[in-house]
This record gives sequence, C-alpha cells and structure tokens, in this order.
Amino acid sequence: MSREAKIIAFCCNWCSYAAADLAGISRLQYPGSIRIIRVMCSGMVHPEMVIHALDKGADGVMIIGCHLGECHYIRGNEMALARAEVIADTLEDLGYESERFRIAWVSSAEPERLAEAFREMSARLASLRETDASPSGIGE
Amino acid sequence: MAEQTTIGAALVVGGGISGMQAALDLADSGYYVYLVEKTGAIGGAMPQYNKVFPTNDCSMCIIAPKLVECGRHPNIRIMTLSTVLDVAGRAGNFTVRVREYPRYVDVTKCIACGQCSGSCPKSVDDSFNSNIAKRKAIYIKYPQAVPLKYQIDPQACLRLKNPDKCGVCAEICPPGAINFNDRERDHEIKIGAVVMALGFQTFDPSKAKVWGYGVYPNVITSLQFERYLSPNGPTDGLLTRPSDRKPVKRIAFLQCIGSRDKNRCNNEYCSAVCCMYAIKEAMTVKEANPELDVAIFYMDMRTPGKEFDRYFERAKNEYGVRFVRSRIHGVEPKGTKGDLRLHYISVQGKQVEETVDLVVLSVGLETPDSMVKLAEKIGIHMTPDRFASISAFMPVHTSKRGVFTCGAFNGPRDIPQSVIGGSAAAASVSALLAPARHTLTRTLPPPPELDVRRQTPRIGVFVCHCGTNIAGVVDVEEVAAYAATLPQVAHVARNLFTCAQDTQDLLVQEIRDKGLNRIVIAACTPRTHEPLFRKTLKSAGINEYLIEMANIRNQNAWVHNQQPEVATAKAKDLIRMAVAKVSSLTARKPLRIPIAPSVLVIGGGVAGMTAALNLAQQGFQIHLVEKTTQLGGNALHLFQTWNGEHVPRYLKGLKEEVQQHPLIEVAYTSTVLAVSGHVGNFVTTIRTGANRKRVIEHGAVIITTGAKRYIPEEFEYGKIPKVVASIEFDKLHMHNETRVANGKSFVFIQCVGSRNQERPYCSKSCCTHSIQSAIKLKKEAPSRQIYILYREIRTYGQRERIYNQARELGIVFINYEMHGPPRIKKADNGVLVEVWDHVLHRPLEIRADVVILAAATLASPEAGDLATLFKLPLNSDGFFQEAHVKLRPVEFNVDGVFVAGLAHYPKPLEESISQALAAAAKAGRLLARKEINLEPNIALVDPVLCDGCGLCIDVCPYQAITLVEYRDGEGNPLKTVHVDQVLCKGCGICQGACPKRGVDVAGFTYAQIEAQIDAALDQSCVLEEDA
Amino acid sequence: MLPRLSFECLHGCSGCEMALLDCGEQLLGLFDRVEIVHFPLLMDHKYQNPLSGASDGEGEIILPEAEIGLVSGGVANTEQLQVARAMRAQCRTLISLGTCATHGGIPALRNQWTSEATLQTVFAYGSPEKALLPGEVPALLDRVYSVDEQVAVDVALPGCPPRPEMMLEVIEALLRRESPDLAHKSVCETCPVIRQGKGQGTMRRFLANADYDPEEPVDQMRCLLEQGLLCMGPVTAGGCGGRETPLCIRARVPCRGCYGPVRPGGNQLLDMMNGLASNGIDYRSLVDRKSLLRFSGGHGLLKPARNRKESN
Amino acid sequence: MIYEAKVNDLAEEFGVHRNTIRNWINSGVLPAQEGPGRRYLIQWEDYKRLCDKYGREPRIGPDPATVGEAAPAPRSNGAVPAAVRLEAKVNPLYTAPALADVCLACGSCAGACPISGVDDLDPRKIVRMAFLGLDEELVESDWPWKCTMCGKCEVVCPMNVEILQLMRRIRSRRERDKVPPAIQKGVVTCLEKGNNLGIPKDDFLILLKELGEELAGSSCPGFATPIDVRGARMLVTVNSKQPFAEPDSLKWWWKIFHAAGESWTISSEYWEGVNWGLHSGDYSAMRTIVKRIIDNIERLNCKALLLPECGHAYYATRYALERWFPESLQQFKVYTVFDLLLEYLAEGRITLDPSVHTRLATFHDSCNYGRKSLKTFGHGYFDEPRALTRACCPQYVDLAPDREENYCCGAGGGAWASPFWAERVFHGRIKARQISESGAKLVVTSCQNCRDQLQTSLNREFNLNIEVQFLWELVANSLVMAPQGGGEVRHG
Repeated sequence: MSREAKIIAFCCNWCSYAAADLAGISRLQYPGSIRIIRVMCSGMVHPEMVIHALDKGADGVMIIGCHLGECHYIRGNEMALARAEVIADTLEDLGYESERFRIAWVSSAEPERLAEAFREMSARLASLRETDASPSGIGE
Repeated sequence: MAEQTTIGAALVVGGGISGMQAALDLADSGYYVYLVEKTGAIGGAMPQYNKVFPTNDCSMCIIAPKLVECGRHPNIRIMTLSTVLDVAGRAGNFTVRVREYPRYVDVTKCIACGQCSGSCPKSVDDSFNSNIAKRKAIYIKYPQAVPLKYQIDPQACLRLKNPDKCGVCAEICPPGAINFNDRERDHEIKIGAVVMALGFQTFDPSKAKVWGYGVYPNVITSLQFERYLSPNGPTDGLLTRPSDRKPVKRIAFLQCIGSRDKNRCNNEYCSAVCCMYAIKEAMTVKEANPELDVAIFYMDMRTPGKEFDRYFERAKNEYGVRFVRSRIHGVEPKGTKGDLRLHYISVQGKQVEETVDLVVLSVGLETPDSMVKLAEKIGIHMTPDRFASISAFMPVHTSKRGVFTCGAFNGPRDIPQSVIGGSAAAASVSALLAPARHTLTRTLPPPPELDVRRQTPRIGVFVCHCGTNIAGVVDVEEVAAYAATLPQVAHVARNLFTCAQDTQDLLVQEIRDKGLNRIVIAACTPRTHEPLFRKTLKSAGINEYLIEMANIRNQNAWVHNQQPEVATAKAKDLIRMAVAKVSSLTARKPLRIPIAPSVLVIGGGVAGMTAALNLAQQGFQIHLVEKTTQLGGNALHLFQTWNGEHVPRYLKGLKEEVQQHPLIEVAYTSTVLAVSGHVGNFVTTIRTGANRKRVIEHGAVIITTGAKRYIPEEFEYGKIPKVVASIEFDKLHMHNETRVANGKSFVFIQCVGSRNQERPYCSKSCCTHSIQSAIKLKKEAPSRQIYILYREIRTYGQRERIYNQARELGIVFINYEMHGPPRIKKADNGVLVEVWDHVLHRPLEIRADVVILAAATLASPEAGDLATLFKLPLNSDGFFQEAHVKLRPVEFNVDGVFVAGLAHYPKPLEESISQALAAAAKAGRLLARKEINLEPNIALVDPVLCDGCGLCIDVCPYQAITLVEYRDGEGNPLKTVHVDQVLCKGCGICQGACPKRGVDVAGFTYAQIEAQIDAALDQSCVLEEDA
Repeated sequence: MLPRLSFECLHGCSGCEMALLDCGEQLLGLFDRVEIVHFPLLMDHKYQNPLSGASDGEGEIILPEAEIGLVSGGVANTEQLQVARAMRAQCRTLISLGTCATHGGIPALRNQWTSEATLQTVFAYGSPEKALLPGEVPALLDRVYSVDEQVAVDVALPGCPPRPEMMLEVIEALLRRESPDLAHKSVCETCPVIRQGKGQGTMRRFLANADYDPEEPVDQMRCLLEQGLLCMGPVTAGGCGGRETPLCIRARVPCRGCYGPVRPGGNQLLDMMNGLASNGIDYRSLVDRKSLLRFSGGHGLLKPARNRKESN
Repeated sequence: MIYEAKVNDLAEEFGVHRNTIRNWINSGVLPAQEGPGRRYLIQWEDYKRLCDKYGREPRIGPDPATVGEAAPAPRSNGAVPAAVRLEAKVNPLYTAPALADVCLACGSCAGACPISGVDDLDPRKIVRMAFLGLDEELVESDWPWKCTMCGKCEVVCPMNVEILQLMRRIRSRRERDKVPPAIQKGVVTCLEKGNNLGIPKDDFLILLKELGEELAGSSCPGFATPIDVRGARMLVTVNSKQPFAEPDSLKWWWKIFHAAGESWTISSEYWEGVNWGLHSGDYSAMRTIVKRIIDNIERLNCKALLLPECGHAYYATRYALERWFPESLQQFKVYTVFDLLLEYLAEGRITLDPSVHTRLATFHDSCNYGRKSLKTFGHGYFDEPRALTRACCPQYVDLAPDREENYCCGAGGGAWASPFWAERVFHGRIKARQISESGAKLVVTSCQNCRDQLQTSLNREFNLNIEVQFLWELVANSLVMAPQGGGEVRHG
C-alpha cells in the first residue's frame, strides 16, 4: 500500500490540544500518522467534517474533547458525544466501518491518555487494513 | 515647597514573575512603571525551570509571552543591571535613586546577532544554568531574554581587566555596539509607590559538606536538575550522570535541604515549594523512562495547594515514584565509580542502605543578604526568617507606607501565589495612587492597518528552530525549502527562537519589506504563543488575525524525536495545513465594548470586603451582595491568624470601613437570581429578603462566595459532646467555656473529611489552625496535655515556626497515617482516644477532656448555581476553576468575572486577602479603560445560507442565538438567526449543528477546517516510497 | 429558427413530465415559442437506431440537437446511461429535472443492496426455481446514479415532482439567456410556523398527526419538528411552495425531504440526525434511519451494508 | 521454615564481614547448621531474631509468599503490645525541650546511627520514649549502653536535639549495680585507688623509672622519667591501660618530649587521665577525678596540662573543667595532643622525616576530639591531625565521610569495656568498610579506644590487613633525632 495512512484528530483547544502540547513536553511518543486539527470545542466539529475527511482518504478520524462535565463551554462535549453516536451509526449506512471513527475524552493533564488513544486508534486501523486487504472484503 | 502631589508612577523592584505581574497590572491600570532588575534581563527564576506543577506546562513557554508583553509595553520602562540605592519621600511621592551598572553594550545598537559571544575567548560558569554549563564573558542571560541585548561580565572580560588585551568583540560587532568605556549611571526617579518583588535565592548546599554537594559530582541541586531536564538546557533535556555521562537508573531526591533546619543552616521555615517541585521532577523523569527508580525522601509531603494532593497521588500510584518518609542525614560515596550510598531508617525503624546514581537536593528558598540589606535601608521590617514582615491582614503592605511587597520576598511561595501577590500589590498601589491615574501613561496609536481584502494572499512562513528543540529533530532547512513551494507562499525564513523579542522586530521588518499579508509561524503551540505573534502582526500593520501557527514542536518534533524522517514529513504536512488555512482567513476587528465603571462583589466575607474596599478606594462603585444578615463570612468564626493576630478586632474594623465607604453599597440577605449581559455590561438581578428584586448593572463581577465547613460523621461527632469541630472549639475557646477552662487534656484530630477518597484534597489551613489553638491553650496553662494527631503537618512557609514553637512547648504530635485513624470512646469523665505511635509502633491511650476535629472545608453549595448563571467551570471538588492555575489564578475564561478566597480553594486568611486584592487588581485594570476590546472569536451567520430553521438556537450554551424575522427587498418575510457578539464565546456548537453551513466561527469556519483536512490528506504531496 | 427543446425520461416515473403538463395554459404560450424536438413520453418518437443488444450499445443512440435538454429520472442501466450521454452530447444546456435526476430519488433506495441482491429480490423472491432475467432488459449498473454523476449537468431542478411554475420559470430564464433563480435555502425559509426551540425528547410515530387548530391559519401552528414530528424541512431544499408555505406544511404534514439536500453535496440523513442529536432528541427512536435518504440515495450516499468478517 | 544462605550472602545482607558471620555462628549468636554446598541452614526464627537484633528487615518472610514485602508494624497479627497511657509527665527524665520536645521524628539521627534497629531501638525511638514518658523502660534498656556516645546523631539533627545529654541522663539514672560492671568497677577503682585499674603507686613508679632508663639507652641519651617535678611546664596524665598492658607505648610521647626539649612531669599520685564517670553518667565521680588533676597541677605548679592518651580523657576533663572549675582554665592551659605537636613543629623543636612511612595512610577522627569538641568547646580538631599525619605520611587519603560526619570506630562511650562485644563489632562494620574502601593501609588515630577497636577488633574481624598507629606514635617514629649528644636537653 503506497498511500500513507493518516488519521485526522480534531482536538479541543482546552483539553486534548493542550494535552497534545503536554505530550510533547513529556516527550511521549505516538504514531506519526496523526494530524491534529485544533478546534475550539469538540462540539464545533460537524459530522460532515468527519465524513469529508474519510471521503478524502483519511484512514480514520478522531474527535477528542474534555471529560464529560468538564467542558469549557459548559456542554459542548455532551453535544459532541450525541453527534458521535450519530456519526458511528451513519458511517455504516454510508459504507464505512464505524471503527474508523472514535471519540475520546482527555483532560489537559492527561497526555499519556491522549498518546494511548492515538496509539490505540492507529493499531485499530492497522488491523482494519489487514482485514480489508483480504480477498473477501470489499476493496476499492 | 509646593504641596506634594500624588505621582502616577510606580517603581517595581525585581523582574521575576511577581514583579512582572505587578508591573503589567499597574501599567494596564493607568500608571507608569519603572521595572528595576538587577541582572541583565527580566524573568527571574521561571525561565530556569523545565516545567511547572501541577499542570506540567513548559515553564519557558508560559512565561515567554509575558516577558515580551513587559518588554514592549509602552508604559513599562525596564531598567536592567540596576539596583535601588535609596528611597526618599513619602507615600504618593517618593524620589528613588537607581544605579544602573554598565552593560558595555549599547542597547540601542545591539542586534543580538551573537557574533561577539561566538568569538569571545573567555568562558565562565553560567549561573543561569546553575553552573552546569559555561557561558562567555559577553553573553545573554538566555535566548528568550528580555531585553535581548548582550552584556559583558566585567568579572570575566579580559579587556575590561586589562585594556591592552583582547577586545575581539568590539572588532567583530557589526553595528559597533560594544562600549568598553561604559560607566555606571545613577538615575533619580519620581514615583508614587514602590513594589518590592525582590525574589529569592536557592540555598547553597555546599556550605554543609554532608550532602556531598560540591564534593561528589553526582550530587546536584534541584535547580541543576531542572536545567538538565530542560529541553532548552545545556544537555537539551538529556539526563545523564554528571560524573561519567552514563544513563541514570536510580535517583534519590532529598527534601528539606536548607529548610526546616536549625543545624546546617538557620532556615527554620519550610520552603513550601520543594515537595511539589520534587514530585514534578520525579514525574518528569519517570514519564520519560518508567524503568527508573525514583525515590523522594521526605518528612511531611506538603502538598496543600489546589490539585496538589491529586498530583502527589498520581506520582505515587500512576508513575510509581517511591515516597520514603525518612530524612536523609548525609550522602556517602560507594566505591570510586560515582555511585552514592544512602543510609537511612525505615518508618518501621529498620536500617536500609540504598545505592543510587544521582542525588538531587531539594534546596530551599532564602532571601539573599543583599536584599535584606536593601530592605533594611528602605526601612522595611523583616521576620526572623529574613522575609518581609507583613501582617496577615495586609499581605502586601510593608511596615513603610507606600512600599508594598510581593513574591517570595514575602516568604517562600510558588508561582500562583507570587502572581497573586504581584496583582495584589498592584491593587494596593492603584488604591493609593488613584488620584493620579492616567496622568503619566501614554497610549500609542496602533499603526494603520493594511486592507488585505482585495489582495491575493502573500503568505510568509517562519520556521522556528526553537534552539535544538525543533531543529535537532526536524530537518528545518528541508521543511523551509518545501514551504517555499506551497501556493501563495511569498517568503520563508528560519529563526533560532521565533518568540524572542528581537525576532518580533525582524518579523515586522519582513512583513513590511516583503509585502506579506498572512503569516504562518511554524513553531510551538498557539495556546501559549499566538497572542504574542498577533501583537507583532498588529505592529506590522496587518490584521492580527491573519496568522496561523503550525505546531511543529510540541505536536511533532517532541513526540517523534526518535523518528526524524517522520517528524520532517509531518512538519511539512502541518505547514501545508496551516498555509491552506491561513489563505482563507479574514481580517477581524475586535469588539469594542463600553464598560460600566462598577463592580458586583458576590459574598461579604473577608475576601469580598477586601476586594470591595480596594476597588472603592480606586474610585469604582461597588455593589456588595451578602446572603446573610451580616458581613464577615467564615472569618466570623476565626479567633487568630497563624501568627497570632486577633481576627475579630480586624474584622470589626474592616466591616466598618466597608459599611461607611460612600462608594460601597451592601445588599444583605440577598442572592443572585439571574444574569444577563457580558463583560463591561452585566445586568444582574438580585433578590433581597423574601421577594424584593433589584437589577444591577455592572462592568465586572468578583465571586467571593466562600466555602462551608464539613460536618463530621466520624469520631463520634455529635454523639459525644466533648468531641467538637475546630470552628466550634474556637468559639468555646474565645469564651473560655467550662469544657475548655477546666480541660487538662486536649486532642486535636487532623484531616477530618479531607484527603480521603471522596475529597482527595487538603483543606490547607487546618494544621496551622490546630497548632495555633494548641499553642494558645498551652500558653494559658502549661500543665495542659495537648496532642495533635495528624497525617502530615503542613505548616508550609514561615508557619513552620509555630510548629517548632508547639513542639518546644511540649505539644505531642502523633502521626496516624501508617496505623490508621484514632478510635474514640466515651470514658468515665471524658473521652478515651486510642491511637498508635508512628515512631514506636505501639498503641497509645489518651484520656481527653476535649477532642477537636479539624474538619474539612467544602465548596459552597451555591457555587453550582453561580457557575451556571455566569457560565463558569467548577473543578471536581466543586470549587471554581480559574483560567490558568499558574498565571491566571483569579480570572476565568469568561471575561470580566474574577474569583477570590475560599470559593477558589480552601486557604488561610492572608491568602484570601491577597487573592481578593489580586481580583480587585484585575477588575480595576478592566474598569480603568473605559472601553475594552474583546476577542472576536465568535460565530458569524451567513445570511445567504441561513434560513432560520432554528436547529442551532437551543444548542447554544450561552443563549447567544435568537431567531429574527425580516423582509427581503421584495417584502417577503424571511427568517434567520442573530448571534449576540458579546455573549458568544466562539465554541462553535452551533456550527456543528447547522445543516447548511449557515453559521460558523471566525477562524474555524467550515471552509477553513475543510482546507486543513484537504491539505492534510493531499496525496500529491506524498513522496513516492523508495523501493 | 425557434429554440429547440428535448426531453428524456430515464429511471423515473414520468411524474415530472406530468407536473409540467400541469402548467396548463401557460404551457401553450411556451410551446408557441419553442420547438420540441424530442419528447418520448408525449410524442411517439422512436430512437433512430434502437439498441442492438442489452449489454453494450456504444454510442448507437442518436438524438436530435437541442438548445435545452431536460432529463428526468436517474441512471440505472446501460441503456439509460447511453441516453444520458446522448442528451448531453446533443443539448447545449442540460437540465436535470426532478429529484431522481438530481439526487437519485426513490429508485436510488435500491442502492442499499447490491444489483445482484436487487435482482434476486425482484425476480426470484418467492419463486421456487431460480428465475431468469428476461434477456431484453438492459444490464443494470452497479447502482442508481443521479444524472450529474454520469454527465455534466448545467441546471439542477429538484423536486418530486418539481414545482410546475419553477420548471417554466427556468425554461423561460434560459430562453432569455439568463441564469435561472433557484431556491438555495431550506424548506424552513418560507415556512411560517411558530418556532420556539427544538429541544424535544423523542420523535412521534410517523403516522401521528400534528397538533393544530384547523380554524387557525398555518402560521399559528407550532413547528412540526418541535412537535416531535420528523419534519425534514431544515435539511431539505426549499422551493416546493414557491415563496408561499411549503406544500406539505400547507397540508399540515411534515416535509418528506423530496427536494433533496439544501447544499450540493449535503447529506440529508447525516444532517437530520445531527440536527436531532444536537437538540437532544432521541434520534434512535426513528424506525428506519436510512429512509431519510429516500430521495437522495444517489451520489454514493446509500450503499449496501458492508460484508464484514465475523471475526472480532 | 529453614533459611539457607552462604556466609557471603549473610555478610552482604548485614553489612558485616564474613568473619563476623562465622563468629556469630561459632559463638552461637546465630545458630546454624552446615549444609551442602557451603551453605548454612538456619531456622527462620533464629534468622528473624538476628534481624531484629541488628535492626534489619528479614529478606524472606516466614511465608514465602510475602518475600520482599515490608509490612508495617501490624495492628492485627495478634501480638499487640500493651497500650501506653499518655499522661502528664511528672519529674520527667529530661529537663529541657531541646532534649526531646523539639524532635521532628524525621529519622535523621536513626539513619546516621550505625546501630539503629539493634534491639529494635534507635536514637529516634529513644528520644520518642523519653518524650512520651517511658522513662523506666529507657533506664532498663541496654541500648543506651550499646550506644558509643559518638554524637553522629546529634550532628545530623536538624532541630539540634541534645541526644547525648539525654543518653547520659538515661545512663546516670540507672542503678549503679546495673551499670556494665567493667565501667562501674573502673570508676569505683579510680575513686578508691587513684586509677581505673588500681595499679599500686610503687609498681607504677618502678615501671616508669625502668622505661625511662630503657629510652635513655636506646634513642634518647640522658633521658630520665620526670616524676613529680615541681615547676615543670606541663603536667602529663597517663592512661592506666598503658602501664598495665603496653608500657612501651608510653615511650613515644617521652621520645617526643625529649626531642622537643619539653619541660614536663608525671604525677606520682592520681596520674590517671581517663574519666569513666562520663560513661557511667556519674557526675560526682567525674568531678572528683578532675579535681585531683587540678590539685596535681597546683601542687606541682605547672602551667599546662596534656591529656595524651585519648580523646575521651581530653573531652571529659575539659568538659568537667568548663562545667565545675571554669576559673582553673585561667590558671593553666589545656593542651590537646595536636596543639602541642603542631607547636613543636612550628617552633622547629622537632623535625619529621616523611620518608619513614610510605604506605597509604588515613586519619580516623576521634569523636571526642572532633565533632564533640566542636559542639561542646567550639573547636573540633580536624585540620590539625591531618596536617601532622601528612607531615609524616606523604601518601594520604581521607575517609568518606570524615571530620564532623565521621563514623565512630564503634568502641567509644565505654563500649570497649562493656559486655556488648557483638554490637561493638557490628557498629564498627561501617568504619571497617570506610577504611577498606579508602585503600589505606596505615590508619592513624588519636584515641586509645579507637586504636584498640581498629587494631585488635576490626582489623581481624574484617580482614582489613591494616596497621594502626597513634598519631604520636607516628610522630615519634618519624622524628629526626638530633645527632648523639648534640641536642640540648632541658630537664627540670
């Protein structure tokens, strides 16, 4: 597979983006396939953006917000969670494996948790690729 | 002599974080500030640290923007290499003589190119790096120094010692800035007030050989350890053994080096910060290498601050840092290879010997002798511990009127306390100099802004090396060359430190010379640095929002430092994404909001009254809302402060002052019912008494709603009348009630309801409170037997003195952490307390006449309602969560709302007062401007796409969206939504709901996010994989 | 020479053409000014060279040239594909007419299954033996396409059917060599009902009636979505009622989404569910989620369920 | 359960030498059976007893499942000691807060003490017991007598708790018949007979005379032992152990005096300088013995006093002088061995030949001359002995730690004379390790106790293979003697 696998990660400015900064400060290592897009709140991410990224060839998409109850904007992450269920359900309707999308909660003080989420997503997509590459799967 | 007038300027002595904060608050509040710093650059100690606790933020990253802010503030004059000679005059009108020592480099000419340093032949120990590295005789203190100007160390320079020698720097300096004939100059400055933020020095452990410091190379101080860990340090953050550069496997931290010690030094006090920084440093190394064995040897872990105990628990349970309760008497060598041996006693009383590679001495803080002398010269009283003598009731006032103090000069303290102190001093100065506000300040008109709407984007990309932080991993040359190939990129440059002050000047120059109209900074994180670069854009005459940062350090170079190729490729992607986004950014104008010059203070405790009084003294109208029928809050139950000052007397005076001040209006039995509006123009409805409602318009809010006490459920409280809570006991004690008067034996039990599973935080003031009560009891009748059963005695800072005093008086301290909490039984004529001794490991029985429970401080139950009304976050313990634990300790992300006192976290009286003053400083700073600019980070409605379906209205957490009807040109009725520009906080939750892209947040529009996605996934940019 | 109009109907129901005829007298005025060169549904006009075989018919259909071509219906088999291409080749301006042409329409519901599954279901369901496909039926494409997925389309005129007046207006505009003024907002734009916020717990059953007073005008009725009825208005292109109240709303029933998504590339299913979820409405109470794409299953939005491995 | 271990392993575990382990086994301190493969089989209970005795955490638990787990003192394992009832202290053991109250219980003292954990006690616990009023238990305990009063605990105490004073008070409260017999006997004998060993005056005088003659015959022509020389500048005391056990050792000093032309004398009565009253906590004995020395000086009209035999004598005498006879300090000068030798060197009265001693040498600080003098008298003798040693030994290395932080040899505070030999050896293990790590082969010291412990006990026990010399022995051996007859010898 010549195409470089990339994961788009929408990170909330107040928690996961800060945690990603902290992961750097702590020199935690995670896969190089992650491309973080900073958003002000996980509730800002329109489901279409997730679909758009997959349509454009992203291997997977993550939305990472603050722990429930700790939203900087009171309840944006609850909104994101409600939408994430929509996205997960709809992905299958639209022909994508629902595993390609994941929502996660990480506080600004949890860089290791973030790095682990990145690693886990990357591994999950790698195993998905293996399944995909098998002849019985529906390929491109 | 003419009548003395008040001078609208202040002198801040000391350019550390506390002094900088005081200077910034004052300069923004309408006073001119002289910031005097004895070294060549401001910043103090913070730039030396690797990270800060408990957020683990990179220290330099969070202070660098503040440095630059000080450096370019039009109303702050930084005077480096300067010391105060004397202060004459009186409050409001001082004349100060300041001596400026020669820099030997003309600051107006120096361009900080560094060629001088490169060719200087003389190397000496670099004190900024705690002497673990060398610097040249001509040098800058650190790369991000402000001002970024070289200086010559006259002690080291060959030329200055002998005019016939060297002088190579003068020959090589391109602008000819070297001046060997520079001489010291004295300045006479007229100011109205002085803020002493003289700072601290760390204890020098070489004075006592016993720890092997200066003898064994593998014994280092915690500050040296910070420099080893710091990515900007001489080892680029790589920790090896100093003796042989081998990897470190076992590290021991020894606490209380130069603190809590009458023997090796005369520092009886606790340095208050070492426990936390040792945990931080231990966590940092464990994080990088979990296999390391890291142990902290301590007496009491003093982690009483907000989120500190959780940090401690995390270090212990998640990171596997070993905590050993044993003070290490000395460090011995083991063999000749550099190993070190520790010989200590376990809590069980068994000998243990450990061999470690590295010993880190957690050195304490102390006031330098030179500062003690200066203080004496100015006439400031000092404590026996050599800190400024201050009353708990006036925590930033010195014994000399008009002279204020803050920071570690007031006693050892951490960064937030220093920042709070800086702001509190600013508030006190503001109150004193209020008549002269705005008399000496100037406002520079911003340069005219270029209209870029019609221009095609000309993007400038600036790639930061960040020393070796980025350039050591990412091939920056390759990345820069790649950036130049991207569409619309007109200019690419690389900088060593893009955040340095001189780089800002360079950026402005490049923007103008190359006609750039959009900027990408590929460096660190926008969270800390974007505001800085925005100001740079503004001063270059382009709209400050036409910038995007590519985070190629924190989220790239640092997390892929083992894979340089991956990091280089990703850096290109990140820059491509930023370029894609920046080209569609649009100019935005800040929202200008007029400000109502009044403040609503919610809560009439000491914090609330202090803030109200200070702001009233500054000349603002105050509405003080108190839910009960009287002012005073929790302080009504207090007897004395930690140093024995009488609280009721002080409280009476404060209440009278508040009640009599013409600008303060107190509403009793009142609560906040509803809030609308926003910073500058809040409209708050309060309910007074049963049913009277009133509407108050105000520009800012200070929340000082206090806390409530825990009602114990343990230790037979409520069942045995001789078991009382500490606040009740204070009352009994004050009135010498029979239980107290006839009592012969008293037992205090600490941590009742604190530091448990349900409330994993420390209530901070109880240790001090119990000890103070115990001392008073003992002094009243020395024959009384007094026992304090504790888990960790947390008499941080100079409070340690009362702990020492208590023991000297024979008060018995028994630690129940190891063997479990005491058991309480009813006895014949008293209470029987059973507890185990922590040293002898034997059961003890105490017959007590009174058992006093040091009950926890709990978050106020009303906090939740207020949080909802003002849209503020609470932490998981129910206290208000400030904007940034370190640098914004009284602010929220909601503009115009501030917090102080127990509503923020349990704390003793003087810290509440200090914080209240800091909150007042922030409110005053806001109100001093009659108009403010708000960040236009708001959702904008596209009238072409929005049709008013209303799906977004209910989703807005700020109720900023309303449905509006209008008619088009042909009179057809149409609908759309309107977003209130001030209520909107720019979260974009509406954007996530809209099915037709009718509303999105400036700077994060659908198009911009899509552009980033597309750029990230742009396959044309992927290099073919090599076969 | 009068401007020439050419009509074709592909994978559709002819309803669009019926709607056009609904214009009545106005139509006569138009017909005076144009020449209709091809309109199989109205005029008995055989292809000049009928298909030789079911499977391949490369460029063998030849249609007359025209200034304006109108194609209704989606593209579902090889013959329709050929016709679409021929129309594109011969018409200067090509209009996709009706939601089947613009978004796949009802026939695109087939896209939930593979062609094989569809054929199995249609021809073999309930049959004891394996039924054979009639040989004369053109081969099915892998799925149903909207016209613009196969050939370039100049003007998309959705609706099921499109509003008759709109069709005329578009043709008239084109005749004037102007670009037609099409609705680009949602059904809600012209919907006069009362909106008080969408927050609602669950959706009502599809057959439930709205609450309203029949005596009162429609602008006194509460928004149907707010009443818990699955009104697709917010995610559906408007225009069905012109500048007046949308047709279904006029009838006090929720919008069914027949004009397709508001924004080209929009996804009615995703947008609607997102709108519901964002407002705290339990979208899972919907019975058949995929039916939200009943009008816009083209453009690859409706796909067969993935044939997933059972492991893990 | 059986604990199976090699001697080496046990030595490493207890921080002592293999010899010590073998001695323990041979003497029955550690009952063990020889097993296959040069291993010893030890009953777990015996092993545990040994661990408890020396304050070690057993490496293995009674149950193999708990290996490595250091369980805190259990509350529920059955063996709960009786509760101590805390009450108001009446006539407490200690008199000032500095003796116990101010203690932080930080553990510095216990960490520094080499015998912490022995008998499950350590300085911290001692202070704590005093603080909680467990006076009787303390007085009953042997631990304060196993303590060498070296003062390392005090020097590391951040709160300056007066642990030694407390320890002396505990010792002094013990009934005299329970004081270790050798010490008590020494004190009593000294009071009764004038010296600790009860050497009769005649025997003593004959011995001194003969020794003087020997010296005159070998290296110091014309030497005669100055007894009761009225008007001599300096009175020199004698440690009764020397005439008793190694009389030749007296000659080193005499040789030096001779070379330096010193005017000195020894008293025929009450010549003992050692003062075990300090060890037994018998202040009145201590006072009496010192008063005798003062009387001697007055009687012989001397100007100075030298207590040449050990740090203890100097410390005890000086302590007593400062405490009870401060005025006498105005009348005569109290020399330490170092001051005197350095004075000789500085004045050119003696010359040293550094080529005599070629082996790597080190100096072991005496607690009494070092940190205890520093604390009590304001000056510790650290630099002086090093200067003297270096003057004799060009190859020199310091021990680590040393000076104020030096580890005691293990025999101070009367321990050499006490019955607790096993603890004394155990205590000395750290000293032995220090010496062997330093690589020194010649250990110089300035105290009789230290010399005895190092030379006769630790050297053998730990196979140190070192030579131990007194500082003055070293100097005497390095002396460049004036050519025969050339030296002017001043005799009184």
